[in-house]
Amino acid sequence: MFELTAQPIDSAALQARLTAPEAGALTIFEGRVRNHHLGKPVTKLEYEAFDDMARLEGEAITTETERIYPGTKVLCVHRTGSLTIGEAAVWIGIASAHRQAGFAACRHVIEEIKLRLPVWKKEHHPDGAAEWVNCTVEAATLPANDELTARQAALPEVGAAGQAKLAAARVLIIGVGGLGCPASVYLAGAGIGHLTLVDGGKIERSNLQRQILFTTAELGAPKALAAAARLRLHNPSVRVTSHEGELTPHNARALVAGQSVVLDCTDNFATRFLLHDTCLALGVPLVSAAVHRFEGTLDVFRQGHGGCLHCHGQGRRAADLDTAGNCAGGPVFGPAVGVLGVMQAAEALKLLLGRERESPRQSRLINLLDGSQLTIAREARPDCPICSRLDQLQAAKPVAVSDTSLFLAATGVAALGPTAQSLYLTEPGESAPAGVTSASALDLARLREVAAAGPLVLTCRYGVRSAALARLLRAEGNAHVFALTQS
Amino acid sequence: MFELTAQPIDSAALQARLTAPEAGALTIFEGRVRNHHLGKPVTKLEYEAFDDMARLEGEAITTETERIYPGTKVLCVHRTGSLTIGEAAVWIGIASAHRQAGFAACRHVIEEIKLRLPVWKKEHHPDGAAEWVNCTVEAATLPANDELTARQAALPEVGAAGQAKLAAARVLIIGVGGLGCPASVYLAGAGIGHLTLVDGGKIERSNLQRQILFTTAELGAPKALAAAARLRLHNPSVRVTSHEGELTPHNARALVAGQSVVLDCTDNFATRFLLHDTCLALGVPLVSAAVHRFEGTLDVFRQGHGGCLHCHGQGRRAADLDTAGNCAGGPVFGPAVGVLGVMQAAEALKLLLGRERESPRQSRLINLLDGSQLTIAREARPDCPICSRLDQLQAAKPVAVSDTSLFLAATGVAALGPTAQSLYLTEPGESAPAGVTSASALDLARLREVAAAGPLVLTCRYGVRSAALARLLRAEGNAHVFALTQS
Amino acid sequence: MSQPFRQIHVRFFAILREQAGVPTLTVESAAPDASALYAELQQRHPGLSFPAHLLKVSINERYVELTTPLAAGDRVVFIPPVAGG
Amino acid sequence: MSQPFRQIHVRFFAILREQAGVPTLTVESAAPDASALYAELQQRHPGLSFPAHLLKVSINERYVELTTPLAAGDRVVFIPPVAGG
Repeated sequence: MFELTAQPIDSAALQARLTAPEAGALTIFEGRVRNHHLGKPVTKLEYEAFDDMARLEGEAITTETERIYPGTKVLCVHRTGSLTIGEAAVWIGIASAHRQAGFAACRHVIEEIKLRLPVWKKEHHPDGAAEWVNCTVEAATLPANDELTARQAALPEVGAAGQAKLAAARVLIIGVGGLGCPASVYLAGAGIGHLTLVDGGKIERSNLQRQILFTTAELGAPKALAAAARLRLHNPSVRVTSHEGELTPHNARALVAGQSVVLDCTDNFATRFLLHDTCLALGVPLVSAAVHRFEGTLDVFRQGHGGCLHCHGQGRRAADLDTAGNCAGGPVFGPAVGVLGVMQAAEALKLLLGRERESPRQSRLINLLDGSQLTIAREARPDCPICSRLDQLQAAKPVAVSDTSLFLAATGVAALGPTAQSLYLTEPGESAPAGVTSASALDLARLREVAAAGPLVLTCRYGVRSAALARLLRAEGNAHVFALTQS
Repeated sequence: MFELTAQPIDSAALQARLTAPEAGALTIFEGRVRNHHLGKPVTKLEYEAFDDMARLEGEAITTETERIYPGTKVLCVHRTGSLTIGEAAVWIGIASAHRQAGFAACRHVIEEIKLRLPVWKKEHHPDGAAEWVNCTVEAATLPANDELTARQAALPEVGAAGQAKLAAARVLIIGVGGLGCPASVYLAGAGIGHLTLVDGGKIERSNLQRQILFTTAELGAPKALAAAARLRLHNPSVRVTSHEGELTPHNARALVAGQSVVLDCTDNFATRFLLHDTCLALGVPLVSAAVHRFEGTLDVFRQGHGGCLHCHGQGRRAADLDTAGNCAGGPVFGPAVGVLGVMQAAEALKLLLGRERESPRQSRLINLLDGSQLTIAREARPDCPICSRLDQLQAAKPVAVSDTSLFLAATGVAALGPTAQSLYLTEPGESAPAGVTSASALDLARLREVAAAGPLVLTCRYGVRSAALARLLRAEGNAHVFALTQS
Repeated sequence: MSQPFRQIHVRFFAILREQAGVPTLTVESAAPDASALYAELQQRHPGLSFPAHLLKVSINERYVELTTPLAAGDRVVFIPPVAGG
Repeated sequence: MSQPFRQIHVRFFAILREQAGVPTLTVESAAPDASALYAELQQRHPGLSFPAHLLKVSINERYVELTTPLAAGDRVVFIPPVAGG
């Protein structure tokens, strides 16, 4: 509940209204008039509100907060009129069963109030002068060369001009998990102007192993929202927008349009394909990473610069890949997603600074277990059904389906067709994931037999054996044998 | 300030004690007795305290909080005795100039109270039964195989046995800056038993670009303390000790002894040499990283496994290196320290899991600008004055000097001597750092002249040209030409 | 694509009210959107110097884009950076 | 390396007090550290069944390790999981 009042705020009376036998935590924030601001002495403050809209907006904020943090009861009162030093201008109280939700909700309300509530304050100084805070005082002190990014701007490869490019940039991050957490915090530290975070998930205890923006205090909170709050605290001059939901064929174009760079930090192929095709169609550079256990791949996809996701391993369908090779929910080495996520931030910064050079034409395979890095050229195929026919992709209307493979089919991908077989290759002593047809990697006779019978897709634990065997079988004349990779 | 009381908590009276004209934010948390806990109805709670110690520990918590969040004033009161539903058991109030520090400090106090304050509560149920919360109710639900690390323990390379090794391990991290922040948070996420953080610095605004454990709410706080607080919130089952000070010849052996692995996350050669020699002497594996702008080096040093820091580029003195090649305070690309720091965590985990294999015998050079990784064999030199004479190193007494080069000289390093010259190589259009003697990398005639005159040390921006020229000059018969590298 | 003239109700707050010298006014305008309307208002009230790119706008008590089309009878408020709390 | 017997003051709280049946006691013990002392106390007070690995220990009102050596006259408290707040 939100109220606007011209009367002094009575904290005790407000607290009493939040008493409930099931509430174990009461979290209160009071914003008071202080005797100084930005180094100048202050004698009093005048608060002016756009009453009707402030009430609507305030109510929207408290209602939204109760939805984001289930089980919280929110009461917020904002004062108007002339206030002296020490008087409360805003009072926020949260009753909740647990403290984590209380702190998170309380902070959410005050941040939103600061951002959205149509209330202005006029600051009076001892010399009789007065000025509108935020209209003049704070707007004027917005740091052009922020000390926060000074050590980066001092790089000759960045400089003041490069720093200005970063401040003007918009970066979209799809997925705020093991990759998105490190990627986004290094981008916030670098001073990107506007970050948009998209994730429909909530924070679980098993995420904390590798999702470094979160703590046990935020368990259960929406990831996009909690990450945005942390990033704003990390670098308040970065604008952070959170979108609590998944990337879908309905919202993909709207989210990608106007972005300077997009980061693919997802954990499933359906979203990966959709994001790739949307970025390709709209000409927005995409930095894509994927991790399987100790290993990861890193790709920069740019319209007209090297091969696209479909140039090699054609005809892959997201639905098939998600069955065979998706690592969402599987075992993962924390530092592997960490390294790949930070590298995504590095590639995004290089793109924004015009320093990407050769990276768009290569895939990088990084193995944290043996410490190796493999670089693979990713040339464009002149006959690629997607990137050689961009006009079709651009003309494609967003379709009302959630299965991306249908979306891809609709835009011209030659699917392998219903006769294709999929095999997971195992080594002696290794078992395949449940529900997947497998074959021994050593049983070449059987593999040749299956390959001869029709289209065949091979996959395996690290993608190395399947790639080698696919090459072998193709070299033997079986043109339709493919290996799945995760990018 | 902390107080223990058997009287009902009077929120209004406590709030009044926190009023100050310079405080713009008042953040309050009240923990109240609620009518349910873990699904059971509750009728009342009895709080029992170990009075003397609770007062000491409570005061330690509030004092520490005021140090971590400079400018905050902390008041905390904990109730004892029999409480009915709705009564406050704990009250925490923070007065601060800004809301960020207020929220962070308030949360810090309640989390530490929950963890450290010797207070116990007995829960009474409607049927007359009573039980000690945390002793029985919550202790029983303490996860043996913590869900937090479940996705890592699911790796066949880790498993329950590997996870137990990590939980039993002690890792020492020297430096909680650009490298130590990512390294420590991934180790906390991995479930290391005991982390010790050593850093004498305070958080500055220019750190936030790359020091991802900190936010604008902690500016001015001691790094080791603030990092420890964040890591405990990230994974409460990890024990975190902070040491606010630098590594010195006086404390080095005591800090390193008993550690399972040590991480070198420092930014100067004096500390690096001291740490390396101490780890070598005590037989503790060391994971060392150093970053210059966009590039970094990664080394795992282990007694008897490959070359040590002195096997190659002998006779280097920390004081000279810190003058010529130290990057503390210089320009740096955030993701470069990020990637190297996460890789240090990876190498530490591999060592603890017995999975390090070849890494101790190699140096890895990683370049975030061109995306390359170079692996260089690091063989042991049979005549290395340090690692071939370990007995001398082990027998060396810690010396009472702050200049590590003297420490090294005392342990047998053949210094280059006072006639050695040091040159920073520049390319056309590039200028050398202030106070450093430089020469054009293209002026081979002059370089030959200087090399012929006596011992010569070359350095340059990326270390590539200096290494190549040193090789060339040595091949021409100048035996005493060396190139500096950062590890 | 010239628009017909229609009545638009404008309200100013904080620094804008002081710069315009009036809290409210009703104008006859053909401005297609709020952005064009603000430019018109700056013509009429030369004191109204607050830079347009720092403004937000509400129409009928909802935040909208500066490019949202205007309709007859709309209540338009130009909102300088807010400072609640 | 047998230790001499010396006086140690022990205090119990919460569940430990209920299990031991007494709030405080002074023992003559040769236990080198708190861990050994707890094992001794479990011999004397069979009700003291709370698992040692879940305990923390304080000596003279400071948290210490279970392996910290004991000295004559030490005030030792075995601290079950705490529940402040």
